[in-house]
Amino acid sequence: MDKVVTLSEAVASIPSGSHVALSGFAITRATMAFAAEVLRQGIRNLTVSQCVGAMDADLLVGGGAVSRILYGGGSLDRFGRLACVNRAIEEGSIVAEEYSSLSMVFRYVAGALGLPFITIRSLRGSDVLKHLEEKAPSAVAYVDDPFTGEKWLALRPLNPDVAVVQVQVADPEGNAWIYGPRWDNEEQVKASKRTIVITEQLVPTEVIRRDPERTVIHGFRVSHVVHLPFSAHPTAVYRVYDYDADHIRLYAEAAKTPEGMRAYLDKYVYGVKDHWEYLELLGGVRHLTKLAADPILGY
Amino acid sequence: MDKVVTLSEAVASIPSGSHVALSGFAITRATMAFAAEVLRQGIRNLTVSQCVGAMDADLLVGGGAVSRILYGGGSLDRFGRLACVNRAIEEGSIVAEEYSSLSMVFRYVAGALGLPFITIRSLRGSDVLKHLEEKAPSAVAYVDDPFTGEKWLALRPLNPDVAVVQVQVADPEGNAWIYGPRWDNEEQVKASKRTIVITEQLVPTEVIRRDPERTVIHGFRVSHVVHLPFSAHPTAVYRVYDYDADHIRLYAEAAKTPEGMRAYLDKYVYGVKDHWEYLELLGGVRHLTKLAADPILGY
Amino acid sequence: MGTEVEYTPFELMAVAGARELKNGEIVAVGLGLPVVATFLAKRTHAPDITIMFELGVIDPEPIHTGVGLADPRVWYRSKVLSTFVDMLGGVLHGGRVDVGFLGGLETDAYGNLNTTLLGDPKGKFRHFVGSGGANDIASSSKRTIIIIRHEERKLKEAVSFITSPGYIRGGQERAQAGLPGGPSRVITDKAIFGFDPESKRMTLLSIHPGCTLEDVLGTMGFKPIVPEHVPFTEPPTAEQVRIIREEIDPEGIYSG
Amino acid sequence: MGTEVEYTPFELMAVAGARELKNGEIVAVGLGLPVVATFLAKRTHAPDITIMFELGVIDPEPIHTGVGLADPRVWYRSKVLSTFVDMLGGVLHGGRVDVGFLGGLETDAYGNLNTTLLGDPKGKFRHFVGSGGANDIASSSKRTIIIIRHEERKLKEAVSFITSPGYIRGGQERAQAGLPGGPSRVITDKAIFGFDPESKRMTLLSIHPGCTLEDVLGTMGFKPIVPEHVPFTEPPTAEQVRIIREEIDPEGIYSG
Repeated sequence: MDKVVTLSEAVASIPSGSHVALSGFAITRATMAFAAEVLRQGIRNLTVSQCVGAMDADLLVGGGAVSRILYGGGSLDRFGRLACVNRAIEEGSIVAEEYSSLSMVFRYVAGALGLPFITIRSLRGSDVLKHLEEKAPSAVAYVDDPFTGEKWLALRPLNPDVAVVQVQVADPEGNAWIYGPRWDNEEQVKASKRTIVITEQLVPTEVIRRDPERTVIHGFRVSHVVHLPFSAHPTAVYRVYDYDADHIRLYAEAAKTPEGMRAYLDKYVYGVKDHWEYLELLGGVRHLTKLAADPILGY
Repeated sequence: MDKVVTLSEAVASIPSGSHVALSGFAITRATMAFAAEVLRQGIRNLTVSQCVGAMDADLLVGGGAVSRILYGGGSLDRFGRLACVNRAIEEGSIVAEEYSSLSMVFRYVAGALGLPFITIRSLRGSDVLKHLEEKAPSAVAYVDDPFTGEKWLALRPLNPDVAVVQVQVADPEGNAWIYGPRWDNEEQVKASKRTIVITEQLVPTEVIRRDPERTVIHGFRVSHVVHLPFSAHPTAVYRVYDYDADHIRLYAEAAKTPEGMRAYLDKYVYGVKDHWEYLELLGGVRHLTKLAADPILGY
Repeated sequence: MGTEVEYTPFELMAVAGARELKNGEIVAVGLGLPVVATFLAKRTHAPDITIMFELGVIDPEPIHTGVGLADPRVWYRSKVLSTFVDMLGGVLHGGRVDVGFLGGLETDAYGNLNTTLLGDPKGKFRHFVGSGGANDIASSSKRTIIIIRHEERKLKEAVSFITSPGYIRGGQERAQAGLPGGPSRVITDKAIFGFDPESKRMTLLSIHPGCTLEDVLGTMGFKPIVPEHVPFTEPPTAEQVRIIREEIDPEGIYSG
Repeated sequence: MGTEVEYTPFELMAVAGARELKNGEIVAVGLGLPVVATFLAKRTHAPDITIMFELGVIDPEPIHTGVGLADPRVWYRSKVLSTFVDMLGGVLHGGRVDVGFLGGLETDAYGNLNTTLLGDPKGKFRHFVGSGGANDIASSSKRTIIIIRHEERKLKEAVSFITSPGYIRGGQERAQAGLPGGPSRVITDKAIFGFDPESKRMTLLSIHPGCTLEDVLGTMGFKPIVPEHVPFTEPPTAEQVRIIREEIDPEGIYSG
């Protein structure tokens, strides 16, 4: 079944108020074109989740589309902090449920495997847990190990409405490959009610059948496939392109103040009609060619 | 670290009474050369586990090396039943803890992830569960979901002493690739205290580094690497060789009676010094060449 | 009426099974006739079915008939090759499987399946295959279809061992055990059965062309519910038979 | 005594960290100096160390310095590229990690680490990075090594937010929370600390060459336990400094 649509069509399938799991990790495979289109379509009141907060979440929060974030902390690595997320937390304009990477992914695992809850050693003795017990009391509980009687922390399964995942290779059904580490992306997809795949390269299903051990997203879980080159820009896509260090620096500087962020959004999100115009604004093919990954290094 | 040893050295590391998880599934990637060497070395009183019983378990039971089997049922597919396992269960000469495929693999998952227990929907309302409650009361229990109060079946984690896994490709450290479906093998390895890798092809670590997304067994979990071609014969190894249908038929016929099985063991296990002699007894290179997999079909 | 189509009983069973599948459904399949039925559905009215084998296989396109799920012939041209946890955990236990398609040694008036043993579990018995993924599939699929030969020893009032639960002893017992779904159809070489919505007892739905009510009831180990009017099962079309014979099971291993 | 070796404070910290690692150990590493220390150990006395990054990376051999764990530069020539569940679940929570190697905004007298916020969590605060895998690593590793700059605002009696637990408020509190292990060392640019076996309070173990006891204590926010005799930290060798400068961090990003 051919599920290939435009980014705009895929984004339009997401109602305001949805819970969206995003595939980014700091400055890599972040759903940047998706986030920009969400802002342009005026979708609001989203819950966003990911194990490690990335630039996609920061852009969405900076554009005012998010009311709740579930994440394990995050940054733009050495480029800076997630300034919009941090500011929103400090001002109390979003609710932040903060986890550790494993406790987030274990919630996805429980959601993926149909487990009623999952036990974990992490969080105990920490203020992260105290915080969760206040902000998300329905997400954590205690359970006795029926074999030893020992008391364990239990986490509630997480089932986002939609996972949005940047991949390197997908077919029109949504069967997809991810090169490099996959962090929480497989579990996000399995836990979510449906998935939107945004792919750098669209291939016939015949290609998928030639190396099926690589297929980490099953087509039947996917509702929309978007074929959109450089859709994670300015973040990196391993083996396809490197992060755009200059643009991330420009963003990190802008995001430090609400005014700077507004100017960034006006120029790079609202100032363009779509992702193609954004790429031209960056400098088009000439600029993007500089980012192409070295085939041996992968960056 | 180079962990390459002979099959005989690897098998000698396993004391009688150990719990061994085996990688076979019916007639594919069964640890046949390993099982034969266990019998030749006179190792006894093993506990054997695998999600779907395979020819390796049947040979070990037929040779009297097993006192307990944990499995989800099994067969030689259309070639016949696991005659030695079935006979031993019917006679009561081994203890059989019988599960379903998922309940076995969930026990490995809990063991792999360090969970104190794992909940499951399977087994409820079945005689499989009644059976387990009698034969393995310490493996199953009930727990209340702390979020909803619903009662769930809980399984105890499984941590075998050693996983023995037939793979297509491994390096001297034990980093390994498995082509084709991997059924429970990844979870067996992660749940076990250590792993013995038996590989059709031994490659430099440099090869592993060129496609690290394929590495499903981490070198640090591996204690011994055995490089032994046709070590799953007569079962299949996807992309390397097909099953030897004539030999499996011969085995299935022999295994139907204790006398037949004794004759089989005397000829093919005790009648040869090692795996190389076994391969010659089969007809050597000339015979094995006929089994080589077609590179497109994989069998 | 058009030309009479010739078919074997197994071909009719496969066609009847295929008709139960809707396009877009996710189907967990055991080996044998269920595979023939599912591939037939996918090549005819339901091209967007997803076919899943428990050991880690999605949507293969085999060109040779395999001896079982472990046979690499069955994995040819798959879209996914992965693991038990991925298939039985993430897909099945995660609640995504619409149809579980199973065979067995015995089934009974409440659609319980036995693949484990015949005889007295506490005394003398013969041990067979066991569960594999069958118990899991019967427990977590949204509905289950059973394909079994129509013989007295295979269709019993109560199976000697419940490997894979149907409605257990009927009524609300399955739901009380915490299980969703349950068997929707039992397809034999003489008839198709459903289940009474209240008692959950097996109910005759249609009789295959060429069989009589007496044939059906006289070769069963229990009495199903029999409604006043029982229609004949729709026979296979020439095209369905051709696809089974030429494309899916050319060696006639399962449907010959 | 041989030739005097010149080194930066960060190089000394990396060398001191490397010395804590034994050959064959499995090390979960956060970014920055812990990476430099671990790669140094692997290239010198501990070649069989396994290096694990939480996002799904084992034993990379980078040739360019990355900006963080998400930077593909850091994954170059890995042996495994997989997932959080594989690394933090199967390796770490499964009990296989010998050493967790962490940095932070603040640590305290009981080795608790804060990477979340500064200020009053219920009032005015500045939010920073949060946990990532740090809480998990601190909770499940057999022991933890902390690397942090020696400043009064970074070494406090009690951190303002426990992101990653050390010994919590000391004594048996960590064990009572159900956590194994705990911090074994805190390495700063002035000294190395351990923890008192009973009270679990930070204890001065050695002072770096060129520093005095007053330097160390005068620039901390709390008073550690100070034994009667405190030796000097062993300085880096010329070869260790060469490997850091030429092979591991040629751009001097972490250790310059």
